[in-house]
Amino acid sequence: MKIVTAIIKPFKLDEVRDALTGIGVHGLTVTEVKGYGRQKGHTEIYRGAEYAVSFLPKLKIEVAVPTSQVDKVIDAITGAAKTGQIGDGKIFVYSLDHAVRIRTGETDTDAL
Amino acid sequence: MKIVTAIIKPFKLDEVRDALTGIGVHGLTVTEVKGYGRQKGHTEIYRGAEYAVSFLPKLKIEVAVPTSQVDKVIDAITGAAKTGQIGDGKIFVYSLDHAVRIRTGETDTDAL
Amino acid sequence: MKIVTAIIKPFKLDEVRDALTGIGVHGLTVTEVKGYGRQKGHTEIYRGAEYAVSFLPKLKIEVAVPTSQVDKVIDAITGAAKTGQIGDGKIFVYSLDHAVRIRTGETDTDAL
Amino acid sequence: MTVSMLRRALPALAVMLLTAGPALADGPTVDKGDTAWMLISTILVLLMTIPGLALFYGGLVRSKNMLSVLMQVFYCVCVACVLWPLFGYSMTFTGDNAYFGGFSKVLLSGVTTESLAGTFSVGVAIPELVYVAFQMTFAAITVALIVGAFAERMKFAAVALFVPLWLIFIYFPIAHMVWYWAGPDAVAAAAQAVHDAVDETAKAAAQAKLDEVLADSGLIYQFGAIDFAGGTVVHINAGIAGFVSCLLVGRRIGYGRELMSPNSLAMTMIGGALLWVGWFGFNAGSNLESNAYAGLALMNTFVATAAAALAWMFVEWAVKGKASLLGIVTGAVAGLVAVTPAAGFAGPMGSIVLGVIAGVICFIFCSGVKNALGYDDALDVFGVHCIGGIVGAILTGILVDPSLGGAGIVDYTACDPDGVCKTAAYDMTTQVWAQTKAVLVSLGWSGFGSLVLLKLIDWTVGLRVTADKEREGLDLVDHGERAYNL
Amino acid sequence: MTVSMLRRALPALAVMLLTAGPALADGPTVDKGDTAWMLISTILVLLMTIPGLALFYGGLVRSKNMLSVLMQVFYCVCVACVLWPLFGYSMTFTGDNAYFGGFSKVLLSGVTTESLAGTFSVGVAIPELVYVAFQMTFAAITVALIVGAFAERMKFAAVALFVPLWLIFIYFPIAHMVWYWAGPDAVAAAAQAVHDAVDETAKAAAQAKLDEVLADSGLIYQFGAIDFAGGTVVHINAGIAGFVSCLLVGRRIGYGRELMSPNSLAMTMIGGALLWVGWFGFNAGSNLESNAYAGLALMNTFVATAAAALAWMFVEWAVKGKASLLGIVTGAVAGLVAVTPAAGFAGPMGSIVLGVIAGVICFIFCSGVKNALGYDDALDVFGVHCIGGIVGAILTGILVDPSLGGAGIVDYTACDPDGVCKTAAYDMTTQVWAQTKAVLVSLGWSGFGSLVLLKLIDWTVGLRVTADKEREGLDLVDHGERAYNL
Amino acid sequence: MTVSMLRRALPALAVMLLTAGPALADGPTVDKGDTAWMLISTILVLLMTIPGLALFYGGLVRSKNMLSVLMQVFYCVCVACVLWPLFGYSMTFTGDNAYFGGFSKVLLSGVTTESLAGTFSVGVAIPELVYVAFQMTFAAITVALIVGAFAERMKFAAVALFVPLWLIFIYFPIAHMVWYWAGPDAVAAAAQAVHDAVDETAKAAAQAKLDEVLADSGLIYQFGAIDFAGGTVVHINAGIAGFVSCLLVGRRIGYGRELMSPNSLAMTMIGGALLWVGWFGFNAGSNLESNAYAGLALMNTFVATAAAALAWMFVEWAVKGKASLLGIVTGAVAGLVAVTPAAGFAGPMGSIVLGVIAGVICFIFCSGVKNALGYDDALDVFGVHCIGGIVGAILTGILVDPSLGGAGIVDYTACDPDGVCKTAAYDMTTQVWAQTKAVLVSLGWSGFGSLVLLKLIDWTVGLRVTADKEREGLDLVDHGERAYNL
Ligand SMILES: Nc1ncnc2c1ncn2[C@@H]1O[C@H](COP(=O)(O)OP(=O)(O)O)[C@@H](O)[C@H]1O
Ligand SMILES: Nc1ncnc2c1ncn2[C@@H]1O[C@H](COP(=O)(O)OP(=O)(O)O)[C@@H](O)[C@H]1O
Ligand SMILES: Nc1ncnc2c1ncn2[C@@H]1O[C@H](COP(=O)(O)OP(=O)(O)O)[C@@H](O)[C@H]1O
Repeated sequence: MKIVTAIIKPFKLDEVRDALTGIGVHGLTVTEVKGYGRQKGHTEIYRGAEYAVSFLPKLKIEVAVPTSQVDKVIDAITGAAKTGQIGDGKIFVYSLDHAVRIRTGETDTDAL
Repeated sequence: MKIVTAIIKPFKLDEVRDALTGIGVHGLTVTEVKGYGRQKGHTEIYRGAEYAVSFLPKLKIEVAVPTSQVDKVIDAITGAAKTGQIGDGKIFVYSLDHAVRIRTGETDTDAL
Repeated sequence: MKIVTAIIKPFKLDEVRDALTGIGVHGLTVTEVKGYGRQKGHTEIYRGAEYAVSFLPKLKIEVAVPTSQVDKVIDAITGAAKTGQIGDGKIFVYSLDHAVRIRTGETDTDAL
Repeated sequence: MTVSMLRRALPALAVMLLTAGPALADGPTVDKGDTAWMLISTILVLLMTIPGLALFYGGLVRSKNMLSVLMQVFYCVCVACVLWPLFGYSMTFTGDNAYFGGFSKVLLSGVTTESLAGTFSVGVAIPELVYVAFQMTFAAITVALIVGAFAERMKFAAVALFVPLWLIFIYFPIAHMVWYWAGPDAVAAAAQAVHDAVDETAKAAAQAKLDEVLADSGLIYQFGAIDFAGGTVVHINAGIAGFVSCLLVGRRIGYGRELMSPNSLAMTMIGGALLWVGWFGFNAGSNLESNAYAGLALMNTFVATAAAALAWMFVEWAVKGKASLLGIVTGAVAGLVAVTPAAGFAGPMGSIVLGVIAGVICFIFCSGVKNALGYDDALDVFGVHCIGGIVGAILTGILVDPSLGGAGIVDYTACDPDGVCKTAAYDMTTQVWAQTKAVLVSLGWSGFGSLVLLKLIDWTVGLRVTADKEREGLDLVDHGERAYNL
Repeated sequence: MTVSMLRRALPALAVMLLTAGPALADGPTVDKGDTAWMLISTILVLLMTIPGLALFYGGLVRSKNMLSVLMQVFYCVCVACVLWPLFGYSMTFTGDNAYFGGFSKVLLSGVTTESLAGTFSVGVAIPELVYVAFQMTFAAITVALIVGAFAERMKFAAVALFVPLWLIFIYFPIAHMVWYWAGPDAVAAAAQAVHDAVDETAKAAAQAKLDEVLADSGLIYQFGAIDFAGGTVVHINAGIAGFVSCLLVGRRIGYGRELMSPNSLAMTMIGGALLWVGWFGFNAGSNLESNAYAGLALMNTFVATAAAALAWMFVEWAVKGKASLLGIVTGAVAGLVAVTPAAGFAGPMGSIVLGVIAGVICFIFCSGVKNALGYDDALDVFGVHCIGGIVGAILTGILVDPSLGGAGIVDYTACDPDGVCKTAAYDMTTQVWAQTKAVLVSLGWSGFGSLVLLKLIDWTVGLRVTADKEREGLDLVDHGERAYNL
Repeated sequence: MTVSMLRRALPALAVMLLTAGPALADGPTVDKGDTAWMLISTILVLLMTIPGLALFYGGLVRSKNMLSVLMQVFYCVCVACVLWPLFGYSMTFTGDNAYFGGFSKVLLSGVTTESLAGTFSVGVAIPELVYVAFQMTFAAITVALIVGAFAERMKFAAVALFVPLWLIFIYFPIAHMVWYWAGPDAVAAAAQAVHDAVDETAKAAAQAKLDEVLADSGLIYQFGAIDFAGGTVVHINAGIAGFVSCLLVGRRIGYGRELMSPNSLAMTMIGGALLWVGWFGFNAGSNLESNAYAGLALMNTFVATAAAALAWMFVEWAVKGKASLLGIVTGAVAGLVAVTPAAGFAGPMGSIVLGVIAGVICFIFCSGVKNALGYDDALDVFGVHCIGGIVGAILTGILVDPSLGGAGIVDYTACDPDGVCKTAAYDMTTQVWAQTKAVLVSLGWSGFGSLVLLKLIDWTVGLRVTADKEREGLDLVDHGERAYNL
């Protein structure tokens, strides 16, 4: 099993979710994060104080899937999250040793 | 070493924490996340606009432990977080290559 | 490739970011988390209700880097995030199987 | 009851008076300054309720229940503002018997732009419509106060039923008992007639008439109890109803174990401050006239509140090690509650003392007694409003004493033909006993009545949401909304 | 137009009157109670706009656009408060023709601490400066209402241009058409002169003069339409402008697909409550005097609002399965809008009926019609203000009927020398038709005028931000700030 | 000092006057309209402080310090409301010498529902209790203003000590110096006596008496400086104290390097709007009467504020590229500050000019000068209140000029027996110099006095929390609470 983690632009969430359910992935977990990268931030001005804010709001999506599905998932996310502009984000894939569904105690791919 | 990650229902946090300290785990990190899965969401209505909200508030708990403790940790979390109803969440286990305690520079299991 | 994850004190973010850009790391992702560990929490009192709060605000920093850079990154984070007091946090290192830049489709180290 | 007449009550329409001295001969006068003051006082009491009370309460619950509290308070206001003109005003402020009013002004019949309501000065009136609106806001805030006790777990359907029922069976009767009387002009005119009577027979007839006028009043009024702006009717009344309801609905899941953090103490502070601001309409507006007594009530409402706030703050600092914002604000509200019955009766120095006492006692109740007894009065309706109200009611009986800087009690049976009245003789024991009886009757009626109403609702629609729903939060479950999307 | 004179309009300076009965002989009187009431009413209308309206609107948008809405409302207030004394007051409240005013009071020339403005009672005036300020706040809130329609996507530069232009070309003329007339003292004096004329020639001359005085008024005023506090001028006017603007600027990206969650319904509730609180200044203040009619307007503004709020709430509960806070608050605002033209004309029972009708109709528009037609009126400016305003305007023509408990319409051509005037004969068809014409003229002028202004702005600076900027949010893009850092 | 008498000061009790013309012969008159206006003005100043100022400030700090700011402002109000009746009123408004008052009214002795306070019109008074309360709110907000300068780092224990000390040693004396005088009735009666004196001896005696009456006033009052509502006493006074305190307590950790994002600009906007709303009580209330001059102050407070807000906004837009909400709101506050001394003296057009100047100058101070000098005046108490106050104080001396549309200065030594007084001759140089001296004395006394008090506190309990605690935030460290749990 693998965990596919994607950092995406927040307004792309619904499209990515739809793409994933389209390929049969019915579970995922989303975290609000701030990203720092090539994408330029903005400037905030509060009276005299001016600051360049370089952390931008992003969403992190985590999907646990059987290894066999990883490529399909990557394609689905890439397809849905891409705008072609700097800051579209990254996908990171890790190995997952073990998974458990708390409710039932089912493990590994049964738990996803 | 392993990292045990659990997605749980928010109101179960205190019980899970107590279960973990009960088996001698004294460190963990919690993140507020939104989960999408089998558990049905709710509908929000704002004047004319009606939306089915399918992302539900969950907590993600991360615990780094020596590999030997993984099963005890899984049991503790499962025991404490289970309500038996859909949406109780998942546990994911990853391998951890390396750990460092910033304060002291201690590494690996000493760092946990 | 590896993912270096660090749990740090929130006010150390800017220093850590600067240390990382100093060694040529130009991308990272930050999440607000709550940490439970040795560091003592505080007590909140609301009229008659008194509670010991043991979860403290922390930031989680995730940096994906080529394996060769891991030690430099750990040193940079440790150097910048250390105050020498309990609660400075931890660094966890995982293996990363795969990385993709959504915008371009570049993979692995090219994607970082 | 030949005893003192009280400043706080609804005088009957003064136009009925045709005899009496110059102040009354031509009917009462209406001053536009009084009208302006009463218009704005009415508006201030609304401000005090929404957004004031709503925020004071709303900020204290967990974010998942924030909107339910705001909603319930808003709903209380709307229900009161519809029931009041339909029949509430009539049931409260027309004569019938000592326990509840009549139906002669149902649908505001007879209340026009011409009709007047008396004040507490002989021969001075305000437009009755303004009086109706002013009193309406009191009904609204009183029922809204109760909401804090059963917050975070009562079904909205149950609340929706409870609010109108409580107004009808508890509030209207109690307000009638405390505030209904014939009014200064009627009393003064009847007393004047006794004085003017030329022979024995006439005197006896006039005396009988005077006794009748005096008897045309509510039960608690007849005790001789004084209550400037509603310590009994509003605070003790709502406070005990809250207490009963939190016992019946039961404790919140996790109460005492989980941290139930206020979602926004900033909102609570806004609410607390607006309560203070609006309370001037409540207290100084209860004078019904824009004169120095309104100024006295204003001043007392400033100083008692500030003193109670500081008292709570310093005691908390000493006892708990930290002075909290919630503490200073709650102390201020305790002071406001306590000074409500005393506002136009005590002197400013007496009010400072009153504030300090109320701040300390309410602190003890909310921090100590409540935990010891283990009831879950979520937002301290009992500890602040009922206890603060009782402290205020009893101490008002003492602080009104002119020898303690109090204003004394007007005796409307002893007015000269110009409408200037004497102050009644004051006896502390008598007065404190009258106050105590008023407290006991309110506690009994409202406590028992609320119990019956809640039991009825429990048997029909049920009081409480299921545990699952309580965990999810009332906002989503009952109202389909979330408070914050930041 | 020998027909009825209306309570709501600017009387000319009464000092010009030297003939007539006692009420007028010495010039009008100024009562400090009236002045106090109008000072506070003016302040209340500001409160209603900022923070009231700003929060009501601001809480409903997504958090990334929160500040832009607050900013736009604040900006509207500031622009109105500068343009009004410079020339707005003159353009609205001096005579010229039936469509727009003149320039004789530009830079407030002639408006001093000595000059007076008449009320709706013969011989009663208030300081003109207070009247100027009171009316200024009406201009401010009206233009601010429009902001809700194009929220979350209009460029600030476009808003910055639109606001002054709309005030100049739409608001000042419409306010002139509805509210400008010669005033009660002028009309009463001219009518008295007709009555006093000794021979035929004198009578004819006096009659000609009276006709001239009556003709010195705005177009809609001449229709005989009544509008106590600005249903036409404020709500229909702003509502249709909002409708046009949301069509022109187009739908928000994601409208209908994405959940655009209100960032804080708590803020919306604060705003809604402050709208209610401040609206008393608007409605009861529009009486210009602190008397029983202000009390009537106060009472109506309470009961219609409460009734509309409950109506919306219960209908929503029945139809959607849940009673929402946003629903009850929006219902309250719908009630406030609808009772605005009726406030001093309807009776309290009529106002309850009016509230229920307005609550239900506005619910249907906001929940049904809007979705069916698919326009993106972001904060329901059209559904609440335009529709509610139309319901109120038409029903005012019915509820003013004395036989329905209404106050009737004063006929200033039939006043006795003491300034007491008769009520005009009432005919429902005539009145409803007059109301309808007023509605149509407002819809036409404001709808068409707004279209032209917005097109002009679109061709010059452009109306809408780019898609990228809209996604990032106006707060950062236009103002460089973020609403929350919690 | 035979020069002009000023509108703004406490007149002594008018009952002492037994000689003089009709206006004075029977003692002063009390109008219920005036009383109503002053009651509500007092309430408005409280609204302006809590929640107004508290939110304006609170929204601007980081969320970890939000409650500490709210708490400090609330605490200031409570302390002022207890000290004022105890001895503050006496120390400010009884005669003793030119620098500080006496103790004859300690514990409000002699202040009853019978006692009166004069206004600025000969023969017109209000209940003294209302005056006491009104002035009390001024003490409360002034000391609360300082809090913004040392926000986010001062120990609460230090604040708790500083507030009462500053009131006693700085505020009461300065308020005495600026506002204490014998009152219009005393001056007019003494001048009348000079006029009525039949022979040389009598005239000399009467003149001596008049000189004595005129000399019975505070130092700055004797300069002939004018200050309608407290530009000097409130804003310059608090502003310079803030400046000194931010220098002494030092910069916040990370100041200039880290982004210290306002936790909620929405709260700041609510606060700013409520400041505006409440400021009418402050400025127009300072007229003490409900008449056309209150209307003038109302109007000026609208237009100067709006003009300053727009000035700041457009300058910021031009200079920084974006028009921010914080900018327009801060500009509005700068306008409010600047128009405070001018409110009843300038004309509306003059006030617009004043607003524009104040908006631009304060922008330069807050955006440029502060950064250049590097002091950490966290919430710009100095840049807005002290600088805005100085701009207003000086320009008031110019804009009062009747030839510039100003109201002129009343000369109470030249009143006719009906109480109508002449306007004093106006000389710009004299007046501006008087204003300048007033500014300098305030800056000196408050600046130096605050320095001494803060040093004393630093040596005893210490001014500043430790670095660790500052990082954790004052809310948890000092108050044991968190602002938000959303
Ligand atoms: N080395 C990295 N480790 C972790 N997260 C990264 C890294 N580089 C970029 N990111 C995340 O990806 C987001 C997008 O990266 P950015 O460089 O702005 O654009 P792009 O994805 O188009 O190359 C960043 O905001 C950050 O959250
Ligand atoms: N494939 C997955 N990858 C990551 N997270 C998942 C996945 N499936 C479920 N989750 C998380 O687990 C939570 C619970 O899952 P759900 O299907 O609702 O119920 P259950 O755990 O009872 O099967 C979800 O809300 C989501 O946060
Ligand atoms: N076993 C663990 N697994 C995951 N996170 C941990 C673990 N132990 C500690 N942490 C995280 O590290 C933070 C700091 O740990 P703590 O024990 O307080 O101090 P220190 O890092 O100085 O040992 C905690 O707040 C928590 O977020």
